[in-house]
Amino acid sequence: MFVLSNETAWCPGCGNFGILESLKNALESLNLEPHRVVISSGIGQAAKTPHYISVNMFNGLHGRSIPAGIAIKLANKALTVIVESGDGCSYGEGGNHFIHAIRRNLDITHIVHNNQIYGLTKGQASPTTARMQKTELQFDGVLIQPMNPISLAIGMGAGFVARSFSGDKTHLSAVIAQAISFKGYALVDILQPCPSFNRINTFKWYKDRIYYLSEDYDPSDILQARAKAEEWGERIPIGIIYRSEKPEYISENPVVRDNPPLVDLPLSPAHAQKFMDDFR
Amino acid sequence: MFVLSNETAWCPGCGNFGILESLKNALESLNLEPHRVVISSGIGQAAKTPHYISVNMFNGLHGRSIPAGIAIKLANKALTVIVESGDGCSYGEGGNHFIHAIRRNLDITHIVHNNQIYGLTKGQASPTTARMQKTELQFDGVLIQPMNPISLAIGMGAGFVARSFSGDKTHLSAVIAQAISFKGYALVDILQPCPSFNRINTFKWYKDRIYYLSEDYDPSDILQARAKAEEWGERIPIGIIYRSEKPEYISENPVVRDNPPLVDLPLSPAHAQKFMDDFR
Amino acid sequence: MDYNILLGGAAGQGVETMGHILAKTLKKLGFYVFLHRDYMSRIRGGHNFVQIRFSNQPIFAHADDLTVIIALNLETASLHYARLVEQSRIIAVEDGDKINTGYGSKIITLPIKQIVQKTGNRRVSGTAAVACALRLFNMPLAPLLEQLKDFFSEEVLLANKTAAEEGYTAAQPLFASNLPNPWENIFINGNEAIAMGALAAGCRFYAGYPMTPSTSIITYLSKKSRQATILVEQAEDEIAVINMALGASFAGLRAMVGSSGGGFSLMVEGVSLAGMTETPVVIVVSQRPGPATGFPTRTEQGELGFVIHSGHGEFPRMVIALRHPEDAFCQTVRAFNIAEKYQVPVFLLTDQYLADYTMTIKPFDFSSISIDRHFSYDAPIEQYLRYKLTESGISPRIIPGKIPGQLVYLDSDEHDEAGHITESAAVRKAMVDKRLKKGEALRSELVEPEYIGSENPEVLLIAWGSTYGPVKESVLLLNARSLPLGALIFGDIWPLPTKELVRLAQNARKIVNLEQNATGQLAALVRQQAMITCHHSLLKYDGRQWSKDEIVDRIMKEVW
Amino acid sequence: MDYNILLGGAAGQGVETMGHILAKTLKKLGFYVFLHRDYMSRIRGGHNFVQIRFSNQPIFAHADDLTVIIALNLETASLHYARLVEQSRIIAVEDGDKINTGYGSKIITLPIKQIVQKTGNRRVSGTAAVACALRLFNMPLAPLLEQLKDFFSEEVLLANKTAAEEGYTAAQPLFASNLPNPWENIFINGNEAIAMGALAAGCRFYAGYPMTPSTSIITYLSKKSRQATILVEQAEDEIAVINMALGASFAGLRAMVGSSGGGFSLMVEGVSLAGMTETPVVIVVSQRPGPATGFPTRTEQGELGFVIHSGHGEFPRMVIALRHPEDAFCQTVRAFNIAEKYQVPVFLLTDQYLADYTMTIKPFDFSSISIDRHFSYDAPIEQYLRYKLTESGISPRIIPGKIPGQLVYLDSDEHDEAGHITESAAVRKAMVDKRLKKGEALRSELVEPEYIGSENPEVLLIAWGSTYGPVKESVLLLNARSLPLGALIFGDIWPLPTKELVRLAQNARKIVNLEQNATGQLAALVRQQAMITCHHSLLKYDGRQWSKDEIVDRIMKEVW
Ligand SMILES: Cc1ncc(C[n+]2csc(CCOP(=O)(O)OP(=O)(O)O)c2C)c(N)n1
Ligand SMILES: Cc1ncc(C[n+]2csc(CCOP(=O)(O)OP(=O)(O)O)c2C)c(N)n1
Ligand code: SF4
Ligand code: SF4
Ligand SMILES: [Mg+2]
Ligand SMILES: [Mg+2]
Repeated sequence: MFVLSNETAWCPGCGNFGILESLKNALESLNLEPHRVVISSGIGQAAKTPHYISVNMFNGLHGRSIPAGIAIKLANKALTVIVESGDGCSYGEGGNHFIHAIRRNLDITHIVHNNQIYGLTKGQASPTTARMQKTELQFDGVLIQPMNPISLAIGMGAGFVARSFSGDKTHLSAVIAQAISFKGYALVDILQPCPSFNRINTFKWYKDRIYYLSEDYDPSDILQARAKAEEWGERIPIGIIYRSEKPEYISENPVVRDNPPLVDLPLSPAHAQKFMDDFR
Repeated sequence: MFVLSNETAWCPGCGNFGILESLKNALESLNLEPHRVVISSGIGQAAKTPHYISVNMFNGLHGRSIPAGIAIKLANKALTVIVESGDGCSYGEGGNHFIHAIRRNLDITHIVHNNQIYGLTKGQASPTTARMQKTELQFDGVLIQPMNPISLAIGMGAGFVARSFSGDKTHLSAVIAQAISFKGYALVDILQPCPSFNRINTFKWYKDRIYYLSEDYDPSDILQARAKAEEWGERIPIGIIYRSEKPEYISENPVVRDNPPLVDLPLSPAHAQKFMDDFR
Repeated sequence: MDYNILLGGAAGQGVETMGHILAKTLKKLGFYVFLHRDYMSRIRGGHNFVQIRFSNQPIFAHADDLTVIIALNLETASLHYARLVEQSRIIAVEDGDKINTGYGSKIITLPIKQIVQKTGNRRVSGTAAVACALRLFNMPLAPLLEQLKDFFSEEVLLANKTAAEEGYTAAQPLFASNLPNPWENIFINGNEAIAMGALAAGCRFYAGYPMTPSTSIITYLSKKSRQATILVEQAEDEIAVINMALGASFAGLRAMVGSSGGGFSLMVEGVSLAGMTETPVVIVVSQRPGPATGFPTRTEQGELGFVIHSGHGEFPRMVIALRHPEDAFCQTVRAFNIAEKYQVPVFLLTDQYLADYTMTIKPFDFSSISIDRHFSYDAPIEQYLRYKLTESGISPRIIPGKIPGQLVYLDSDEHDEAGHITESAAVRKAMVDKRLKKGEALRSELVEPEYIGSENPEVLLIAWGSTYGPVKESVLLLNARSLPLGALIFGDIWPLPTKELVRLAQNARKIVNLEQNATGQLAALVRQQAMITCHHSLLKYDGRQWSKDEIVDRIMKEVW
Repeated sequence: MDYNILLGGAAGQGVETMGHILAKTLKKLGFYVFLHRDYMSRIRGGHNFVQIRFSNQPIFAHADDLTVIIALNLETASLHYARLVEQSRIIAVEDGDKINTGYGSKIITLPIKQIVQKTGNRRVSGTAAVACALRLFNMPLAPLLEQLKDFFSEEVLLANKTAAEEGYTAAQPLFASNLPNPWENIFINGNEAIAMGALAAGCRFYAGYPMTPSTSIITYLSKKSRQATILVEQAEDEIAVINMALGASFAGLRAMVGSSGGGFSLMVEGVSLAGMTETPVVIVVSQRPGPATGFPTRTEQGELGFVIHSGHGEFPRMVIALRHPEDAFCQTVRAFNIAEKYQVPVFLLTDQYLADYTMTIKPFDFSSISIDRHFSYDAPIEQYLRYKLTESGISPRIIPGKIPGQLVYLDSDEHDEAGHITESAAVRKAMVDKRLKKGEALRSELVEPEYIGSENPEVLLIAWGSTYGPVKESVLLLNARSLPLGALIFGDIWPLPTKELVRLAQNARKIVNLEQNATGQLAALVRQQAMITCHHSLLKYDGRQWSKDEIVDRIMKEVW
């Protein structure tokens, strides 16, 4: 169903390949139709993803994948909308949209290829680059603390917060599928090696540290989730860290809720004529 | 020392008056000199504050008080820099600067007049307006969840996170003074009635709900702090909710750390001549 | 007859409300009414006022000369006293003792203490004053009492009615008023007219972030959102606003945004995105004096050059300057049709004056409106190419999600016909040519500026947008004095239609640009696009709108 | 002699490194060297190349004709084969079998298998090829071996040296090269020159957010930040970038920012803030083809109109188009002085071509630089007024925190002399006049465009910025053919200096604008500011820089 392109602009060994394939698996496992799926992406290496898979694409501006994605979903609630971009795009330039998208809790899936670096612009620190890591711009190392998107999302009240790893396609496919199925804003932060520019957080670095949340981990337990969210360093949990149903935006907004998809409504100037009475 | 203006553009009964006075008290209690204090503010009713007190002022753009404030401090570390603005300015338009300022942990004090509404533009929802509250724009009530700036700040790793109330000047003055004394980014979120546009969160509404953190509350206990941060509704804790020393930016950045205030350095073109060797 | 009442006081004293009550009363009586707002950027205190001009003949702008001042505080009287005409009155609601004796017999002091005592309400003085004004013009009280019902809740209605009756008896008729012939009209301001235009055009998505003087557009639309099925979103910032609109438009909705200069500044990267991705969008830029925060509640035409050049890179766009409320309605509808036909951003330039003045006009004509969406999903599609190269430069547009097997790829990078990133020099060139071709085609839509004045003007004024009303009236006044003058007032302004301009310029002795800014942006545009240099500039940039009187004055002094 | 070597391959194959090694080797030999980059927006794969032109006479641009192609992959040879001149060679590092036999005797296939075997390193083929090229030009190997030390770590140095020796023996001298007279020079690109200018001018604060082609400025400055005591901040977004710079400037530092069109779009509200608050700042706009993301790694002059009009409201600014690396250095220093003298934003317009090409030039002259900060804290101050109305429009500026009792109030609202919010029409007018007066005064700083060519040109080319090199060379070429032509190349471009233009235009038969964009933005500006219409436009907008050969060609075809 979902066809992948043979040609990408990615480097050999890049984690993006695993994410692309897992996305395809997830979409297929959910039996979605390509023309009813839209990916809104920004600019960066991660943001090129929708070019390589057969779904609709809004490949907009760096940092702005979220607002476009939100509006696409609002305009046509029959579509499955995925917002997909890099850590720089999602948490740096797009940080304000990120936090406010969580508040809105619209039914979109936010996939972040978190390689802890700016890939496309050749290796500057991203908001998730580790303290003191040297980069192509921070020659003496990064001086500010990295953002923990998992705790931020949980702190802001997100209903679905997951972390996965590009190196485990089975896990990642399943997490993405669940995120898409979740009714509300769902964050999937994906550990993704960038062999070209991040020589610290390599495949092996991640592989050595990740562990899977146990079967009996209860993602609806907020206290446990907060504690898990803080785990980073020697051991990094992957899986659905927090999950709870919250009022989803479409089910709250009468204009979208009580109508067919807005794109399906016919337009007629005469409909507006009645409002003229306001000015008489 | 710090002179207040007799004339303001605020409404009678506004919480801003209490904040202005408390700020003055705090500055005086710290024995600061007016010309060595700078307030960077945005646009809004809160953001007019520095016009009414005798300190240096950078009254910039809506939402942008933080980056200007950061740079002022970096340029002249001898100054006391306060960033002061409204909830809309700080958490809405300026949301991205807010989260990244926390990461940076520069020694500035961020005072937010949180009236849970956009005052100057006449009563639209701010990021902290309650769910289902009706406003001058959200006629059917606000549909998205309010932001909890306290949990967000703690989740992002802020070192000093406090809440106070414009109606208790003693408490507020003390909190502001402590925030200014704190070495690092310090957030003071102030509950502030806006009698003109927020008819829900009135003086009485706040007064009825606030309670003071007890003497034995340990603000360095992150777990407790996270729990306190979530308290909102019937009972609202005020005081220093979280406090812990983290590496402050200036002490990490050799350019600022190892030099006198940068404004004090003499300039000479000849200093740069040595870099010509890079191109030979 | 042509009268002008100023009603002023501090913010929070009910200037707005009382002004609208008075204006609506006059409207109901059948007058042509023009209400102009002057307010400060604060919620309480300061000095705000409205001016209500009315006549039994059509009027198009506010005026400077005052017939009556309704002074809700003393400051109002002293600030505006100088503008009173010979036969005129000040209606004051403060204690008589405090009032400047210099006003002499012009002053009417209402017995406010008694009225407050009688009504038990301290906030009714404005109502009493308005009623008093009606009496001065020898008009009936009943229509006012009727209006009060629309504005006041049950609780305070009676008190206001009583106050009106008291105020009405506090003066004697002084000015002659012939009641006009009844005509069907609406009383609407520029922002409401834009909002109505959007609803008529089938706009289903409006995103905004509050910013004076654009806010009342989103406010009105939000009020109607359920009834009109239009999604109205207040976003976290203006960057989200424009990117949301583009997302909605991509998905198939007619989408619109609005802000003023500062908020629009944050949108210009999105404007460029609209240009590159060929996504239709209508953008209202409601001007106020800049730079930066500037004069939030005042007026200026400072963004013409900025809007025409906004956004990085080169791409076609259309800019329409709105001239009056009826124009605002029609052009808004047209903007949506043009945006979708050419798949370009279309700008509506308005300003605080037009946003906020309210006037009586004929109800809008809905029967003549057509909605042309220019979707091509009826045509059989082989492989859909979002950016297919065509003769006209316009590629077929489909709604994503509607046709199994067909995908829409929208791309902000330079792209090939399918919408995929390219590095090819040839493809780049083809795509630039394609986009610019649309700009050429768009010229066929241009409407020439409206001309008002003598057939062979010796002096040709050129103006644009909201100065329409004052300029029109001043031209009529000067023509009445037999001065051979005319004014071309631009609505469509980018691309600039130049035919009429070139024709009239040929025989004009003097060409004068009249603008509400300090640098003469229209004059610069006309130099650039028509190679015509204005001989004189009339510029005003103190945040207060040109009035007809000021225009006449300065033309007589500087031009003639 | 004037030779041109192209070295190409996929991203990640070391095209950049090998290109620089070769260029630096030639530089050390005393040649005039010009290295031009052409690369894709990707990290691995695709096709990237550099062209290294060298001569024993001064050169100012890249060229199209190729003497040698060094093909790190097969694609390189096939893509550029057509541009080879008659006597020329392709140095290929792939297996001989796979190579197009059509290349005939032009091909030199290096024995890469053996070299790899011998060195035990698979990545040395580029070094072998470069050495082979040197041999073709009959140059010594030693300077290359010297260069290798600067670029390779100990571990791989030996392997590369061995490879160089092997490559050197793989060919015989073919082209005549006269070693030039030694001259003192530096090898620097436009962005490095800007960075050096900033350091020389005493810039102490640079904020940025990575964006091609501006990134190398922040990268260089960051490398030097400790040594030069300049604070270099990567911010969360471009909005923070500009607001940080203004904060730093307010506090008393010289501050600079840089981005390309998209990132700059996000700064324009801040530009307006600089205008209103009269805060000096230097803004580098490094152009790339737009709109939106466009062509990230390619070149265009698309932002002239945008930058001139960027930001809402009206305020003075200066825009300088950089023409070549030496100009970049000098103008950057000048920009800081002018920004502080007039308290305005000053823009430096550059583009990917100039940002990325590296050429040999004389070392910068530091002795002639002066830093003029125009602070007035020496003067006795009664009550400090940040926006004091003065004859020139320029108010005294002090550093906050330095003078007890004196406070600095900076305000983005319209303000009075002290910096407090005003609602007054009169104050507004005075403040607008004050700001615009500075714009008038600034005109005295203008430098006329550089003129190159015949004394009485029949054809007058006008151009701006980075086309300087190609235009200069093409004019010299055409003049050598006795064609009476000249080119006026603008550096200062807003306000536009028009004296020379008007003078030369008078007698020119044809005026032709030559630009790296699709709409002719300079031509539009010249129409507007000098009332001069160009007769013909030479426009290029495929993302690749005009070359001298292309210019000559199109002038002969279209203009003559
Ligand atoms: C407004 C703007 N600023 C900067 C850029 C340049 N830019 C493109 S991609 C990128 C960083 C990408 O990093 P990330 O989002 O982490 O993606 P990655 O390449 O690592 O997958 C930047 C800064 C841009 N395109 N637009
Ligand atoms: C870029 C921009 N967008 C919008 C505005 C309009 N605006 C001014 S103040 C304000 C909201 C103020 O709310 P808040 O920050 O909560 O301050 P308050 O007035 O409530 O104290 C807005 C939206 C602006 N000045 N600039
Ligand atoms: S630069 Fe990094 S993220 Fe980008 S494709 Fe290469 S390895 Fe992947
Ligand atoms: S509008 Fe609200 S916040 Fe602003 S001054 Fe009035 S009461 Fe205070
Ligand atoms: Mg990344
Ligand atoms: Mg507020």
